[in-house]
Amino acid sequence: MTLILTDEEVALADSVRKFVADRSPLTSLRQIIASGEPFDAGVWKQMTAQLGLAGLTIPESYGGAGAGYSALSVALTELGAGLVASPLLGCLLAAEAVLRLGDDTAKQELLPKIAAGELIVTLAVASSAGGQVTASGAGDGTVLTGTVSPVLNGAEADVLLVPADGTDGKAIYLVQGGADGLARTRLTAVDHSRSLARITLAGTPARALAGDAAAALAAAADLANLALAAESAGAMKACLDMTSGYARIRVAFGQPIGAFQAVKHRLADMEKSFELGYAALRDAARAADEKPGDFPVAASVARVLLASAYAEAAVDTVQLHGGIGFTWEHDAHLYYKNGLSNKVLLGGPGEQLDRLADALGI
Amino acid sequence: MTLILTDEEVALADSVRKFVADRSPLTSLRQIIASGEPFDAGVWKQMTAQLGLAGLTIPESYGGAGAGYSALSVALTELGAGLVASPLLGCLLAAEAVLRLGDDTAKQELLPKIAAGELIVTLAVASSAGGQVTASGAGDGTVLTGTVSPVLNGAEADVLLVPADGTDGKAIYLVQGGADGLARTRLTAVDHSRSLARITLAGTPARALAGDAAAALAAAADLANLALAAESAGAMKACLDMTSGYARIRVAFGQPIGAFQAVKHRLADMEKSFELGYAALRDAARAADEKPGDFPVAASVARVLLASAYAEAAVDTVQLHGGIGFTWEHDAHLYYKNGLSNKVLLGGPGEQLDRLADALGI
Amino acid sequence: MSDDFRARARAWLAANAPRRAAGDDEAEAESRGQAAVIAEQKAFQAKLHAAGFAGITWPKEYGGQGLTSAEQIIWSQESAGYDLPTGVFFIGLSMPGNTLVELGTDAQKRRYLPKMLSGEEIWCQLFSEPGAGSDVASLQTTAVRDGDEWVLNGQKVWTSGAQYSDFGAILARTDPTKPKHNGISMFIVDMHAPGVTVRPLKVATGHSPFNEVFFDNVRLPAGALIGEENKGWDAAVVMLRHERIAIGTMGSSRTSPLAFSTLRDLAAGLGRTADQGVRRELAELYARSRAVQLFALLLREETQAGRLPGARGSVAKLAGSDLGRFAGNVAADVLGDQLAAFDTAELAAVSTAIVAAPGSAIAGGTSEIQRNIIGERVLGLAKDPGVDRATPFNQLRVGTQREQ
Amino acid sequence: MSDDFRARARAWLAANAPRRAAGDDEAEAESRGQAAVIAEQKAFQAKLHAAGFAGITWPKEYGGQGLTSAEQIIWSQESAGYDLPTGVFFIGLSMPGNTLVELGTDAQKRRYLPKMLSGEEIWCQLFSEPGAGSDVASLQTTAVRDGDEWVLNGQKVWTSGAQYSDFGAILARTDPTKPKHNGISMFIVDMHAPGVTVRPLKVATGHSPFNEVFFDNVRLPAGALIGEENKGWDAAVVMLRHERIAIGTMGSSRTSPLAFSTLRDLAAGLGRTADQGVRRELAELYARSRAVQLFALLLREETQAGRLPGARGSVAKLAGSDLGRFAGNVAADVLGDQLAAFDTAELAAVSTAIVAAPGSAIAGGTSEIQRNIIGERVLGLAKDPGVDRATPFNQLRVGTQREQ
Repeated sequence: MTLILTDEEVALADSVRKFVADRSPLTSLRQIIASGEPFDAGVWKQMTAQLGLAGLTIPESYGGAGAGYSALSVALTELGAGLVASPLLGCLLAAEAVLRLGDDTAKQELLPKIAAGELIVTLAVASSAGGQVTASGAGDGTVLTGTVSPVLNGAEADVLLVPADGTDGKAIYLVQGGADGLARTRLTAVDHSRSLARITLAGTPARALAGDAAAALAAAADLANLALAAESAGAMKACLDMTSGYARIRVAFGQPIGAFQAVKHRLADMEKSFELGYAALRDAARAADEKPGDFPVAASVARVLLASAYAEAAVDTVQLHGGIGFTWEHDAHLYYKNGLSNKVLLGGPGEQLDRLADALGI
Repeated sequence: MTLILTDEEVALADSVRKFVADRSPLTSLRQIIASGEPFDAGVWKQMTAQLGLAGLTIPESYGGAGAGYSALSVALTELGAGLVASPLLGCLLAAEAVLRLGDDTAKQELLPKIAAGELIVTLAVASSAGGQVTASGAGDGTVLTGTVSPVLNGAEADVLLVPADGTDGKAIYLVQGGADGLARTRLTAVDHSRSLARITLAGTPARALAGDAAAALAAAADLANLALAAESAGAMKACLDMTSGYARIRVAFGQPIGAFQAVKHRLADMEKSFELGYAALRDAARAADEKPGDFPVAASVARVLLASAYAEAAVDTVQLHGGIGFTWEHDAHLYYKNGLSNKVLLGGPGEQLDRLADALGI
Repeated sequence: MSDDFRARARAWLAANAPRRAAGDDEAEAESRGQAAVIAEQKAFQAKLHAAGFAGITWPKEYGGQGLTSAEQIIWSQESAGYDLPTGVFFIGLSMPGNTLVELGTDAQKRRYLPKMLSGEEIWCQLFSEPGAGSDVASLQTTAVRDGDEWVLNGQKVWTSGAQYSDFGAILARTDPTKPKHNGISMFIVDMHAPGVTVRPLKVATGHSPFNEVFFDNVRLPAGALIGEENKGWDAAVVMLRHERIAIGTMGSSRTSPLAFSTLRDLAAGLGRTADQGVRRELAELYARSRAVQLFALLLREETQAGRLPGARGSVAKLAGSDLGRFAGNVAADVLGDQLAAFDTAELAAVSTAIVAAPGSAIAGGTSEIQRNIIGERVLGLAKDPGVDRATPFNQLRVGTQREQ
Repeated sequence: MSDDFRARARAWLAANAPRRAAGDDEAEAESRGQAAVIAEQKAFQAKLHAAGFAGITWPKEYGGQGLTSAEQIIWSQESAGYDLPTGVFFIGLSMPGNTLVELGTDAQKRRYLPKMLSGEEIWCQLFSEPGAGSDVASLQTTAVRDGDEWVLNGQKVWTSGAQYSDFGAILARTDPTKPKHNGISMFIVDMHAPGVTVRPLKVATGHSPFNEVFFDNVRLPAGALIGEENKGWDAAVVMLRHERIAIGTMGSSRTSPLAFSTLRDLAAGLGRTADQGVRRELAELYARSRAVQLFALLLREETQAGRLPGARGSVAKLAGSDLGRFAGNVAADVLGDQLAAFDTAELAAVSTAIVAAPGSAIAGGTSEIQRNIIGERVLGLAKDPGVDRATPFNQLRVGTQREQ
């Protein structure tokens, strides 16, 4: 197990980076903001059909590439650097849950279409403050009642996988996007690149999926940590590059501002935090593929470090650009808001540290 | 209620500062370290008999000065700046507990002698990790069993006030320093200016004091917060002055090192933290005298801020002096160790914040 | 005399002024329309002036009350509990106004000061430029002599109130062959003059609380110079001193969405205050916020006792900015993923406040500049090794230009 | 060839070398006596050399093995699990030794290298001075020519191992009229020569892991110059490069008292791990420690793949120092008042480690210097505005002198 990228991973990173630069530069995020659309459907089609990003971790037998988690983290790092708006994260978590549940019908029904980009599926999970759902009835009469918020792409998803407490304990239920009694309210997201919604279920018909729900949700949470760590690493590197670049050319008091230790040392600390977080990310990505037993701790470590480091780096990016960095036209605020969102999504720093402490047996 | 010092308080500060410079400069702390004595008995005699510092908050009717808590905090700030080793803090807490208990016999017996410096009394309290004591028997047959560690001047105290759980709940018990079954082990203290001990009681005869033990212990804890905040403020200012002074005269790369923003900005942050903490200290000191209902929160705020700020400032003092600051002969390590100890004594940052959260009704 | 003034002030305020409330000036302007807000404020300022509470320390011949700083302090104390609708005059009175009192010609003072006080004319301040930032003195706007007049060209930025101002105090370079501090002059510019273009500047929050202002061959008449030619930096220092005093004594009129009590209530509503970490973070936020308030109070007490805060005002500004950043982190921790997306006004306000927080560490002198001021003027440390104070401005690299 | 070397190394280590353990070199030297430790290490180094594992990449004619960096890497990998008793040779071999291999004359290499490798002679490095600190090139020790020889006067500080070293590599000023970098030379100095005084330097922990060394008219013979006269700074750069590589690849042989596992066990023993805040702090300590280890591993992998870490080694050093400070804060939080005073060896070790922690942010280049290196050499930022690189040394202010 090595931390450095393989040649294939370097090639994948290059092709995703090129795709982002060509098809989804930051100007297109501004178009998405202006249009009010959750993401660019054409870009999503290419990300899935052409680059196969939604199927990287789905086995070939279900139409995916079976390329593994390290490849996925490499792709997500590049997507994160470009703040690419898409329903990828929701789809990844849903696919992971389905894979771990092992419900054959659901696998056949959902995985090939997720991989192909034909179906947007999301996993309706949030922190405990985000509501809860209970199940009642049985068989075809099963219905769900409750609220979950915020849910990744909850307003656009064709299918939602909703964890709920029933009489037999927790299970994951499949709910169609157009089901009766399902209300989906798109919320104002801090991060312009995420579409998030509150979903409210009132006697909504649902189908229970077979399998160990707790294990599936834990696996999805680990993958969320890896994915958010990867996206944050890419975005943090973009902040570091943008700010270092500015510090090299912006002059004040007769010096490039990077000559001043207030700027130089802040950037050096940013570089340090990035390098440490990136090393932890690589370790988590490799563990996911090669040492699954180490994955929960490694993914937690990567997420905890990178979520904080990126959020700090993004504030510093605004600060070190000075006034221009605080304008709407500058990209700094796009990263700042993304950093804030990445830090709290699916559980903030405290909850992440609790999870890590549990995993470490403290 | 004003935060700025009165003329009387300025005069008190001047006289204590002069006393410290004349009678207890840092060289005398080094003599104490070398001798192994807990403090300089001559200095303690002058602090009590001459300056009346042990009786500042003891009413005149019990031989004190009845000068109040703001005056006390002013004096402690100067003693803290000079890292004066003495049993003052233990005596203050013991006197506070006795005053709040209101046990007339104990007041008559202890307070005049504490004020006069004739009796060293301490309050044997520590965090929950420091052990516990139970009481059994009744009347003259009352005995204590258990451990408390670390106890301020526990090895030297003539009398110890020991909180213990008995059949009727918690009470404070008076134990003579030479009592049967009392073992006192002086410990290695991080801070060279404090003498701390483990006390072990094995069927040790004790006398229960009348009064509300919980209220008395809470009052002592509030006073401890004020006292440690005051000492920390003084010591932090000493660090700030010492380090700024060095940054003005030490030259590197052709500049006084204070010209470098890495040094200048660290010192500016230290100045900021000091000013904020000092304002909070003044507020707590005034509240103790004039708005006792606000005192617990105000004292907590001052302690929480100054304990952390001073500990950080002391590390920065070592760091900004470079190699010389890490030598034994330089005074920086004396403050560093004092800062570490002040931060954790009688409960570390987490416990202090819990206490504040409780007081704020969060 | 003072007691009499206090009684008068107290009575007038009770009868005429609204009490403090929570809210947001920006939101108010957006909902009610800016014109309505300005009309109301002009009317209130006129009433305030007529009652004898505007320009308390300014000379009577220029519309002031001719009183002392003792009455000024009394006014501040008595009005502290009110939310006076005079926001659009704040900059003009405290900065260009006070500077004109100190440096203006008799003609300038007679022409401009009375109408500032009576609410007839609104002023703005035009210092910042895209290429200058923290290094204010490297500004590139030029004023070229043409007979008795000057011709102004260039761009200013971060100008509050430019869109409704009648006049502005502007810094422009009048001699580019001198070192940067020595070739600057300060002028009065008519914001309605031909060639002045004001454009709203949208910031990270999506609001536009500032403007960019463009000057294209704007003619400045003979009497427009404030102070001496090429001594504009001295005038700027005077104005920045008044700015620091104004900001330092301003106080906040509304409760911040990042205040301890707001976040505690939100956290409790989400069932998050059972979390020990959340409790500790909120407690620390309380402690830090309280200290910032107490330090401001201490500075005011010292000022009243005759000890001027001087550069320690920078400590207050730095502490406020740092507190904003800390509070934003606490908000993220205590609200968790409920902060990622929302549809309530309370959470929207928290989110906007977090996004706005870095602005306070930039505007009015960045935190880096404040730390330099504290290091040099409070602690007596050496100045940064500067290499540009003696270089002729036209040989200096500025902003992001590769070459001048 | 490589596989053969690996097999030989593995077998020899298994038969001859002790395994890693917890503990503290300082404490070991104090309990067993320094002479005993040195004798044992000299014997082990001799055995190591005889077996063909000392000086792996050094030329055969100077006592080395004449192999490549491939074998060196294999040796590092195979010996990683052992605690080789060769500590007293670490500085000499990695710094003066490697520098002599690169810059020494044939005569110097024949005289000194074989006895370094065989454990007969111990070396130290003499760069730091009380007045120089981070600005190493402002050193004031002088070497004045006297015929073919030089006369050395001055003081060095922070010299590890000076008390048992036979030789040292020293920097001294040979031309004070040149700018500071251009008037320095590097010499070999016999630590037993008349006029050399070594004094232990007691640090904050109460231990004396370093020395001060005084030179009073010490005569350096003709062959003592390393490299060229007045080109000593170039030689120093070579040696500092070797130092960074040595420190970067060193790894720690013992478990730190501030390590996650140590603090967790102590906290659990005190019943403190029920506290949610303590749990979170320990978890964060684990995360940060793990990242520091992983980054070192990543750098090693990159090096093995042919990508040299360069100045990113400074990231590793900075991260390690920062971790030490963070771990000290965690220790204070999780141990609470039990850290204020103690009588157990475990708590004493934690306390000593906390007191020692700032040392790692100073020794071997302060964290401030590391941040400058990272900013300038990794991120390509402009150098600090320096004014002293062209000034003749004897016109420069140095240390805490008011005037030169």
